[in-house]
Amino acid sequence: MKLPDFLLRPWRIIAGPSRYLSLGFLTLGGFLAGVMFWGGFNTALEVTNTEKFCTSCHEMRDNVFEELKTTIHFTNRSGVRATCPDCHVPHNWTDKIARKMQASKEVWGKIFGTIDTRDKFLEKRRELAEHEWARLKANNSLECRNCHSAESMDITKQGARAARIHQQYLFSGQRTCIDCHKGIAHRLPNMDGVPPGWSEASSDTGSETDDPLGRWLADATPGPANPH
Amino acid sequence: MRRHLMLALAAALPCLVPALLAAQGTGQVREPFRPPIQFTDEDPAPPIPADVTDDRRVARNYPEQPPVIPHNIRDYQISLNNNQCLTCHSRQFTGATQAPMISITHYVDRDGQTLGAVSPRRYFCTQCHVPQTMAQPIVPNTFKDMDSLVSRPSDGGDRR
Amino acid sequence: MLDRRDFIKAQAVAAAATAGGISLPAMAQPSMVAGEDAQLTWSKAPCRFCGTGCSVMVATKDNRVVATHGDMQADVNRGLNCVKGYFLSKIMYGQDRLTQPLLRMRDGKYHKDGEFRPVSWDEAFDEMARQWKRVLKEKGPDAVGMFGSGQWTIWEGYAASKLMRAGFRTNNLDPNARHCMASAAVAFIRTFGMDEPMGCYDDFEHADAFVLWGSNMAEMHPILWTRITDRRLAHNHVKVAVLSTFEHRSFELADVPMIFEPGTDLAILNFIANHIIQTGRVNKEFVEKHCSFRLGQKDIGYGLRPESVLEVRAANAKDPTDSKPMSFDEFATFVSDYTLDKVAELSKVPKERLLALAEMYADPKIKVMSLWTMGFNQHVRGVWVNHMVYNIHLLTGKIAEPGNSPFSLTGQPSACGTAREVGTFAHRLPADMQVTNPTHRSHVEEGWKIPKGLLPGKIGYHAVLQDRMLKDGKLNAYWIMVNNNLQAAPNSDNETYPGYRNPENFIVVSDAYPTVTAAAADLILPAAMWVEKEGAYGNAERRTHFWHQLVNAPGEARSDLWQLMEFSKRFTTDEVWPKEILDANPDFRGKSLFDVLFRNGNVDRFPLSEMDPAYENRESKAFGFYVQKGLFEEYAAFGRGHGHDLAPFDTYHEVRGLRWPVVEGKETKWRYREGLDPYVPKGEGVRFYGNPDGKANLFAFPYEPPAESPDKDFDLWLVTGRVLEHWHSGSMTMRVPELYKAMPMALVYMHPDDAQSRGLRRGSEVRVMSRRGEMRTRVETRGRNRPPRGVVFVPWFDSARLINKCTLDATDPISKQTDFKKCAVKIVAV
Amino acid sequence: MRPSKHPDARDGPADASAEWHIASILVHLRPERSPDVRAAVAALGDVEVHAEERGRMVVTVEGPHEGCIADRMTAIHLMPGVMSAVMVFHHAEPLSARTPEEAGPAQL
Repeated sequence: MKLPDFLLRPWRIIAGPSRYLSLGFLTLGGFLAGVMFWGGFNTALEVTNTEKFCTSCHEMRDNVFEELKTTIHFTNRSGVRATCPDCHVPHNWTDKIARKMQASKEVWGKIFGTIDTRDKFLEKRRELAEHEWARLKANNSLECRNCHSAESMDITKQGARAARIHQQYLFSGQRTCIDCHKGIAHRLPNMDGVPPGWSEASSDTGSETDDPLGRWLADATPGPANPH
Repeated sequence: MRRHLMLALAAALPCLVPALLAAQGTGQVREPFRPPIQFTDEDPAPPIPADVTDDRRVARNYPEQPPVIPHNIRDYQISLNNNQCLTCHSRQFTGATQAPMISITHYVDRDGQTLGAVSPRRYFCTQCHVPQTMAQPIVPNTFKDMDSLVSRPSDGGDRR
Repeated sequence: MLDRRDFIKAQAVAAAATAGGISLPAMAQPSMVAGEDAQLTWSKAPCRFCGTGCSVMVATKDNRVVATHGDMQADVNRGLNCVKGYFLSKIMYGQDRLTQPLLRMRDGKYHKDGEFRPVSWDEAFDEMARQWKRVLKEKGPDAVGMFGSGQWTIWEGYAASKLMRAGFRTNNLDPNARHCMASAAVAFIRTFGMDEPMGCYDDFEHADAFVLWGSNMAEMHPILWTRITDRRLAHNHVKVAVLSTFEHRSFELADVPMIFEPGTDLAILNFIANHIIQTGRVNKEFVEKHCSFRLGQKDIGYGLRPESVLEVRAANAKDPTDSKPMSFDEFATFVSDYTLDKVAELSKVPKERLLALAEMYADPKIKVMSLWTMGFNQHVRGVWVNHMVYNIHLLTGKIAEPGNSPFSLTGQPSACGTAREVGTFAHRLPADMQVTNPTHRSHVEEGWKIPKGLLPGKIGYHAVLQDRMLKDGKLNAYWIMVNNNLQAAPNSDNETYPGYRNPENFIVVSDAYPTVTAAAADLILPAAMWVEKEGAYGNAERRTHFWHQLVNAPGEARSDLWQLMEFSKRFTTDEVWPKEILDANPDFRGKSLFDVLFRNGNVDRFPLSEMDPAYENRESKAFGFYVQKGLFEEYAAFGRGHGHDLAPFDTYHEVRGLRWPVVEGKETKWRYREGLDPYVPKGEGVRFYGNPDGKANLFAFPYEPPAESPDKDFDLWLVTGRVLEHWHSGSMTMRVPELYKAMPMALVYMHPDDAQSRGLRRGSEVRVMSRRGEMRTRVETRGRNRPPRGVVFVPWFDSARLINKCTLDATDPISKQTDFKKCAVKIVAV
Repeated sequence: MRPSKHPDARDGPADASAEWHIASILVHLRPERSPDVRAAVAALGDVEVHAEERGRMVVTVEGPHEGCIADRMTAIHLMPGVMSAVMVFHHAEPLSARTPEEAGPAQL
């Protein structure tokens, strides 16, 4: 069966030998073009992987970045700082590309202004937080462990409380960082129904349970997501 | 850390000396009396004192004095959304965290009725419980609690 | 045999038993109590600190306070205290407690620049009397003054008012409540004809929405904050709105948080009034029946010295209190140009937040409680902004009923009870009477049994004017009681300190601790504190509460009441009263002021036998009659029958305070509403009986900018204020180790980016400099207060970091209250 | 108050022999379960029941260091029938005879 003409012609160009260009040019030129493309692609990729880029949107700058400025990940004894990509973009390449593609949802959000005012952001804060909690729960807080490795943790330098809890839950593998350290960098959303990491409820079914362990106030019904 | 302590002590010295001078105790006044602080003093600002985070409980001066917080509470969020103190100190978590449970008085509401969980009026812990810093008080306090006042040896009536 | 260990175990059991509310069965009793020396006596007393007025139980032993706890039976706090309240038992035991009068002397005689030497009370009062008489002879009563306090007990303020007005014939008596509640008091009188709120704390348990106007209640009124938290967290329809020029702890409970540009609260309030009118939610029937409208004077200056450029440029600086009637429609057009867009742009508050706030007031179904203190009162338009919040409550009729309550919180424990109700302001007489009103003066002269025409009619020097007159040498004999004004007054480097050290002046300070003010005085008188004297306070909800003397003051410290009355013995009427009055009333001739003012048949009416034998009372034993009861009953006579009724003296020692007017033994929770307030006749529904026509006045005022705004030289707003752990200038709380270690020094709280752009970081030592002065401190970028860019906050509790050297002495021209919340500074590394 | 140690220096539980700790604990229990709660408490040793009324019991614990007091408190807390056990009073002093002044807590 004969392919239609408009397909055949490009196939002939591709499959046939080059009439004018030399083999050297094609091979070396292709190689160099590949290198150029790959360098350019990754440079562009890395430009979008900086804090300056993330906070160029006021949604990020005036909300979560503002909240980060007083926390320990921004200012601490040793000056070792975490920028947005360190926690929110996976470091190894394949996951990074997957996350970059997923980021198109964020571009959509920017264009249609899903969180362009403080109140809109506060409405969605719980949902956005849960995305990150779930991601970190799934990869066993990989982004935390990129800098804080349990093996190199010297618990004699920690407070007595911290040392005991890390031994009991972290080193034993029962919990991962995000189970207990929610809200370490940004303000917490409405935490109704989210139990603290060290309670039994959070061990089996992941962070979202209907058990009202997170509710400790007498006779107060959980309110709507309160903007804060 | 040691440097902090030395600096704090050095800075506090100029105020301490007159205060000691002015320490009249109960009756007699040192001549001439020199007040501890003058309007025109322009002493340098000592560095911000470090927090006390050694987890050692400080005894209370009397039963209902709220205990001070012996651990670090930097960036702890107590708000409409979450109460980080209660995530360790409320009844159901003390087993896992070994944190002392909040006193039973916090379960009593305005009308004296004991509730099943924390009474909402006690929600903001830092209104009564405060952390401490390494700063040493400039003016000592001669408060005596009820035990030390009564610790005279008993009159030994019963010779059993 | 009960050894020490068993005794401590018994003590442990007793503590747990009291905490659990268990009564120990008799058989366990002996094992707990080692003998009578372990016996604690518990008595009630109001807390010594803020205007909330919590009640505490105080345990004393061997003439010392050994413990306190929250008083379960008091409605205000129901067993709770804040961290300061829980450490009340330590405030009297700072080691450097003043115990002897100290006079500046050189070669055995008083000298302005001499060193402080201990003297006896007689030597102290002799020197004081000599100075007072010298000044009275040279310059007359206008050169004598006193700076009192909202922490005076009711009778101390009353005795001081009698001594100054009837004794020395001057109105130069002003309380430090001028810095705290003057704007609120003046706005109350101009709106309702009577001072003090019409609601009470019970509104907390009824309201559906709370709006905090520049008030950080989480730190400044902690127990009232627990009642708001209780209400908010137990009912999810309840909403809390918090407005402030910087983010603070009260934002943790805020459903509608708003950071606004300093001074634009005027515009926001006008917008809310406009919103209520435009959306047709005005309570027409209420407004017609109970409200009248007035157009206030605009461009009234900033209360600076007359020669300053802002005063000269102001059109109506001479008569700021003028106003003329207007109709509702004129009022509507007046506020109509405060549209949502304009106000959002001016105040920098997002539109949806402004609308959410306006709806809380406009929606008739929402019961709203507005709360404010220094954010509104310490404001160059403090009276205006108080009027505007009453406007929006009156337009919607949401007033004087459970839950609907514009509530002016009070800073000091007795700014209401003493300064405003007793009338220790330069323009006030007891029970809301004014010094300029001849009928009021003669009514008081009758009550005090003093000659006709004795009381001076000229308004005396107010707080800031006193400092200026001291500096200019027009005020030369000055007595400061129960306050630390050199640390509290604005622009202290240029006005207050030069005034105190002016060689022509003789400055006396009565205080319990050697404060910065005492150090700059010429004579220091040691004062008794809190439960070392019988006292009475009046809190923010018109609740008068008493306490007995529980312990004796150390050394020769005496209460302010004793000092005032003892000092009055040093003068005879011939030395202080004009000849024509003495000629017209010969039988007053040759009498001592003590006899005329305090042994006048009223104050000495009650013998010592009426005192409660269980408690010491040094003043009454010193003067031979029940002084406190006499003063109180003479004072209460002015208010009874005029809507300021106080209960009989002895009742107050039994109950945990009563909210006046107390008619037939029943306290009044809500005023001006039929059925709730006995003074509202049947059938009226609501009557603002303070005004002759029974109507409340709504005032229309425009937005006007603050006195000093940031510019290129001084590029930051400075806001000053308090912190939870310390009371005012820290003279008591900085001497409590736990409170000092919790908050040891005053830092400058600023935004991290502001610090970075100046090359600063957390912990950098800096100078906070204004056009008037500077102070040194450290930068804090992640503290409890998080200012936006362009604003810094510095608390004023630290006697070694005097931020009031930088503040501006601009005041509200009507109330003369200083604006401590807005001036321009720059921050420079040291 | 004990001189404040260098914050990084972690010391183990205070050396066991020198100190005597006493604490009183308020226990909330179901009134109907009080007999077996009393028995369980008595079984702990170094623990004494002092008073009981309408579901609340006052218990004192003595021991060489606060670790054992905390263990006993948690043990009581987790007993069946006990709703909560809360420490109200805690006092420590070295075993050697010390003058009363030193014994007072939080003396400067």
